[in-house]
Amino acid sequence: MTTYLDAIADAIRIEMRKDQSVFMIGEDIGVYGGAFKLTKGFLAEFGPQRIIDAPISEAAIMGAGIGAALNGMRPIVEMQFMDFITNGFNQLVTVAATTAYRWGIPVPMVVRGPSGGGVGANPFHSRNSEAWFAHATGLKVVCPATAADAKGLMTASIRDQNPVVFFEHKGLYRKIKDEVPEGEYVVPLGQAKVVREGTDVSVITYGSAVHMALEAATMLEADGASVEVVDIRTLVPLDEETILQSVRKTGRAVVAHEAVLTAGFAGEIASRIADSAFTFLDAPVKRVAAYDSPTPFAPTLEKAVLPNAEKIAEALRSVLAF
Amino acid sequence: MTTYLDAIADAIRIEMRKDQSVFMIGEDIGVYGGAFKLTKGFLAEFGPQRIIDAPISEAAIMGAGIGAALNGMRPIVEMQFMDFITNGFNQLVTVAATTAYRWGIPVPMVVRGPSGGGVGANPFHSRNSEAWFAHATGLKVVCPATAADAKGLMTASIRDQNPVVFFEHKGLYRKIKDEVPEGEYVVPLGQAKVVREGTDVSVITYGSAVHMALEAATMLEADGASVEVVDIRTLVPLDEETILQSVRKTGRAVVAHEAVLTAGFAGEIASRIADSAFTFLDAPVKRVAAYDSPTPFAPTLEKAVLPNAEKIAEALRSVLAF
Amino acid sequence: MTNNTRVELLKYMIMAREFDASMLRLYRQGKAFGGVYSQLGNEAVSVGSAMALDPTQDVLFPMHRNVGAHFVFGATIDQMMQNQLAREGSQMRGTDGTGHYADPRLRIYGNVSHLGAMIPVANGFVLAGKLRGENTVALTYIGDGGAQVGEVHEALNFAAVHKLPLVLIIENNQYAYSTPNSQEFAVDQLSKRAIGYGIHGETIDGTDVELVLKTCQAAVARARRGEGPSIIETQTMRMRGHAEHDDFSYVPKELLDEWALRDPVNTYSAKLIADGVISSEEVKQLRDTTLDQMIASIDRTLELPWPDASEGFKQVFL
Amino acid sequence: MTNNTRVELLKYMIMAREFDASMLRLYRQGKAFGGVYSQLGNEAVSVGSAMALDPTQDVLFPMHRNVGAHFVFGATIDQMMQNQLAREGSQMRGTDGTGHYADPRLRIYGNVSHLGAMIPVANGFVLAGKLRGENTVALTYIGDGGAQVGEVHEALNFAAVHKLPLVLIIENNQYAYSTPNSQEFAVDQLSKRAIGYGIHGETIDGTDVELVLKTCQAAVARARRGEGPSIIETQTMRMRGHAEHDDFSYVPKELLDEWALRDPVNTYSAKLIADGVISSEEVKQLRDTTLDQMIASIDRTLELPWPDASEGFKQVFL
Ligand SMILES: Cc1ncc(C[n+]2csc(CCOP(=O)(O)OP(=O)(O)O)c2C)c(N)n1
Ligand SMILES: Cc1ncc(C[n+]2csc(CCOP(=O)(O)OP(=O)(O)O)c2C)c(N)n1
Ligand SMILES: [Mg+2]
Ligand SMILES: [Mg+2]
Repeated sequence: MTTYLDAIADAIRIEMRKDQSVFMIGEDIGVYGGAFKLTKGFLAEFGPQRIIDAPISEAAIMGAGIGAALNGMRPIVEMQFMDFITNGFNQLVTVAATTAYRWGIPVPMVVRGPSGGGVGANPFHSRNSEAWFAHATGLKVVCPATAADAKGLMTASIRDQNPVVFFEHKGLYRKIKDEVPEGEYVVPLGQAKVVREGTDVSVITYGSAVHMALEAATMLEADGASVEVVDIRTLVPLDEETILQSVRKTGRAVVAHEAVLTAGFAGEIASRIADSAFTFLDAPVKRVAAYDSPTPFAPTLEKAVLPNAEKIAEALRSVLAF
Repeated sequence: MTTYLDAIADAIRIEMRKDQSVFMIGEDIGVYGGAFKLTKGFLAEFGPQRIIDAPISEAAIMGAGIGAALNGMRPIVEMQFMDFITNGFNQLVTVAATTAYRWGIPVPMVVRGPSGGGVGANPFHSRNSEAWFAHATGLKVVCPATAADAKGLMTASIRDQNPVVFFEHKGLYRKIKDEVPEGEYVVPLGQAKVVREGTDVSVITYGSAVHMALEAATMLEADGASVEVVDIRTLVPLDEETILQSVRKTGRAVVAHEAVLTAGFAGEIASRIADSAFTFLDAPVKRVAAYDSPTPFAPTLEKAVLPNAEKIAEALRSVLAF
Repeated sequence: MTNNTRVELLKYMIMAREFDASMLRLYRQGKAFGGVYSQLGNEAVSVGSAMALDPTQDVLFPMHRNVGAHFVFGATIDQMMQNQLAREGSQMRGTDGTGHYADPRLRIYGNVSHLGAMIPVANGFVLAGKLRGENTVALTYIGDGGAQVGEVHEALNFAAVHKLPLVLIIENNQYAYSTPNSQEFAVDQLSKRAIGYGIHGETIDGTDVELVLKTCQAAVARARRGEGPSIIETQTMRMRGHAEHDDFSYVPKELLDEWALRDPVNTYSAKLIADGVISSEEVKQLRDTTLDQMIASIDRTLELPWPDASEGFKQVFL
Repeated sequence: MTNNTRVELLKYMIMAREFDASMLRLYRQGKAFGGVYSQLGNEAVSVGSAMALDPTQDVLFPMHRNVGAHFVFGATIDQMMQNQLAREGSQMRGTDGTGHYADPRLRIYGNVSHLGAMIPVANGFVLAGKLRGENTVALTYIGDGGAQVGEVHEALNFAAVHKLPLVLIIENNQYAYSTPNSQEFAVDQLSKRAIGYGIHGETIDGTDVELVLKTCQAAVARARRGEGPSIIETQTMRMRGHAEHDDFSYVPKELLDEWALRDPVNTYSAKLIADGVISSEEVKQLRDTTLDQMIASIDRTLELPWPDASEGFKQVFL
């Protein structure tokens, strides 16, 4: 059993051992081993040429990644918290995302870091911003929910020719442990996974909300309902077919994520269902997401605004009762 | 008959005459009168204290707006092109958007500028990024389609207590002319408008796509179909009720915008329809939007990837044929 | 400098230090909440700089190691404690915590986590004052690490062009999290950045509270006269980890020992005692009283409930 | 400097100028597409700086007024023309135009509209070279206006800390769109920014192509020796509007007259003629031949169709 955090570190370590063009750059990733200790031991193994501690300059760090990728490397750029990606935002959406389209030159870069709430951080250490990057065009967007997927998707992301924004959920880092294949392990980008089979209703979800959905599914068992849970794993590319297959089978869908509701990625999924599985639907497609506010600091408030298993269960019940 | 551009200038001028706390800051808005000449004559009328030319520093400009708003002013911040908002992104989503929630202090600021494509600019002068800000929470988002609405919504935005991101469509600046009420004119934020009544199918849309939708509606007349067009006008706050009323009446919906499809605001609208108007729907909800790519430069390519009246008409026909 | 002022300086530094020590105790007891960022070693900067302002007309944009400045501007211990612990009644109603809070009545505007983000905002605040013919000076801070953020550059240049009344302290405490100065920048003094903006810059000993006060007073006076912004780099040492979870084993022990000799509170107490301004008895008493106040405040604060969940759904818009 | 080099400098400057004049004609005829950004008055900077590089190992990140640098690096007139006019066969297949294109075979990486955005990227390019033990120097540019962008600060500091082989030319052509230097920054020389990063900086006459070349050669040599980045501010005048739609009536006529006397192509032609390196006949011939080449290229390019619409749907991902 490996933690989500160790699984990610493992994937990076394996790729770095294999491929000299892979290197890391970020803040406090060297001596300190990263704010979450994900790169603990990396400096000793790979040296300061490949584990580069940079000044607090997210745009410069992002640009360094892009430029190195243009020059044949495969940089892994760490944002100490994904929230700080807003300081490197222009580099990512303006330069990285458009280069292949315009120049036909690959930008094989992974931008990764801890995102998400539920751990009593604060509004500036808890954002779920994956939808911004899904909407940027030209960026792949990955949100793993399990340790095994985190490893396999990280390997695939490093090997991809395109810029990948890899959202790790900080609440899962040490909470989630599962069986992770040893050695090189690839989960291709763009393949959703049915993580629980069911027949009455589908939850389409990703990231931390996968665990909430699984808990909700267990709750619904008591009601005698059989809930299928689909973890999309990557937002871009999106495996629409697996989503539609599930919904065509169950006829009912709830879409869930931890990010705020409005203009969140649940909207994308729900509309695809409403369009392409319309005739199969026996009930409205419901979304469960965070309340449209910053993620508050105090536990009472944070718990109230974020989604959880109960809220998903409630949506499931309403959809089933329809 | 007033152009869209003049209508916006008019709204700002009137508010500036009335309210000393309103001022403008941006690049080349003074002597030059702005890249699109929207502030032509403003420097002469209001002086350099209220028409402030700033260095090329979108973050500093945005921050200047936020700080001035905290200190009792009502700044209007111009982005020379809305594309450059990516350089002030952190200020907007991290500071402006969260201040009311955390501190309970208003940030009455308007960030405005030309957005959108279709005019042979290039990938960096054509982006439609409204969905990013709708997803940020804490920002109002306005996308007017007509001159009258541009004026009325600008007045409302300037008077609002909250940060408003006001997307002007550069393709409409001089192309669109309509009857604009003289003097002070307010269109409240959060009120959609049925711009064409119809009975068979609804197009829910905003910005430049409103004009495409109206054209498509005329095309559909030939098929004997009666198309209703709803211009939501503001994305945040969203007037869900008017959207749902229309769809409940027609039973069919197409959602259209010029922005790229994936994770665009059409997803938000379509999912709300799929959820709350489910039992009224006689057909899948279709979305028409730009192809998921940067906006290309050459006219042949740009025309191909952007939505237009034909593409909306096609979606309407498919929904009607369902 | 009057004896009164000198005692005040000491008093606020002791408040800052004892508040800090209290947070550390709370952290060890598992009762602190969020990051606990010590300003041990930085008290002279927070206090000396804030004392240079006129709290009736100037404005403070503090950072994460500036609790002393909050106190100078009139924040109460209870207020700080409630915010730190995000309890009911705290200014931010639980939406945020640590030192991020603003209190417009006290002319304090807090910070956000994103380093450097509030400097452009401080500019805007005093720009507004200037437009209205007021003479408000803004005092704000950035670390040796945070000074590398792009927004800091934009803001300093903007302030220089518009001759804004801004005083920026660069708190060079040698480390940015685990990263030493040598990996953050390649110039001997960060205040030299001022040269590139055409503004005033200087580097001073940040452990000497009177020097900090005088240097900031001069900067405030320049700002008030319309001569624009200043950068003051204060040299100190971050005597603890980045936050209390950090054992700072990456900091050489000798470096800490060296700086310990320059402890701003101890050296200033000794100085005031030597100058006959205060007795060592009185210093001890000041410390004890302050500690008692902290303990009482902690007790009161810990008894407060968490803010009601409904607060989470309020005032996204006003 | 050999006579050969001197003639080359002149030749590329004339190419730049005639390309520019051609674009202006096309603009007036309504055949130009997108913004037409003249580099009239800036030829010596583009050409002199690019000539300092070794095009077999170094790399160019040009900006919007650097067509001369493209030519030095081997871009053909047809290539430039096709990109400007976004025709079929152009390198970017119509996805983008103007001077934004990259040609990795020529070691040219283009820019994006967002000013300053490519400087962090240039850093990354040479950082990669450094990691592999190569000795690639990157040359890039920014305007007097663009130098105020936050990313420029982050990139310069980053390059300084990592001692990257980067040469940044700040092309101070007195205006940023309609905004004069005085409203963009408050320091007499933008090269003084270098002081704050602990790197080399100097300001030179940007109308003197040999001075530009020599100054850049020295900067490249420093970079190659591992001594890190340099900032070279070149003083020129933007002799036309921001782009051709702009009548630049905000620029005082006298200022233009003054700078017209320092026209880099004319003064250098005169110098080479005076030095007996080239005859005035030969200069005239060089101009005429270049003009003919431009006209021929325009004719060829305007005959090309627009790129096929299907190109718009390709390679968002590779
Ligand atoms: C833009 C941004 N990047 C990264 C961080 C994470 N972070 C928080 S504090 C810190 C170190 C700050 O060092 P310094 O500026 O020297 O201040 P100090 O803590 O030493 O007082 C870092 C990297 C952040 N808060 N903001
Ligand atoms: C980040 C950003 N903000 C604004 C613009 C719009 N813009 C394009 S060029 C320009 C002026 C540039 O002036 P300068 O940097 O001096 O270069 P010059 O054109 O004078 O050579 C402006 C404001 C931009 N391209 N990028
Ligand atoms: Mg520090
Ligand atoms: Mg210029």
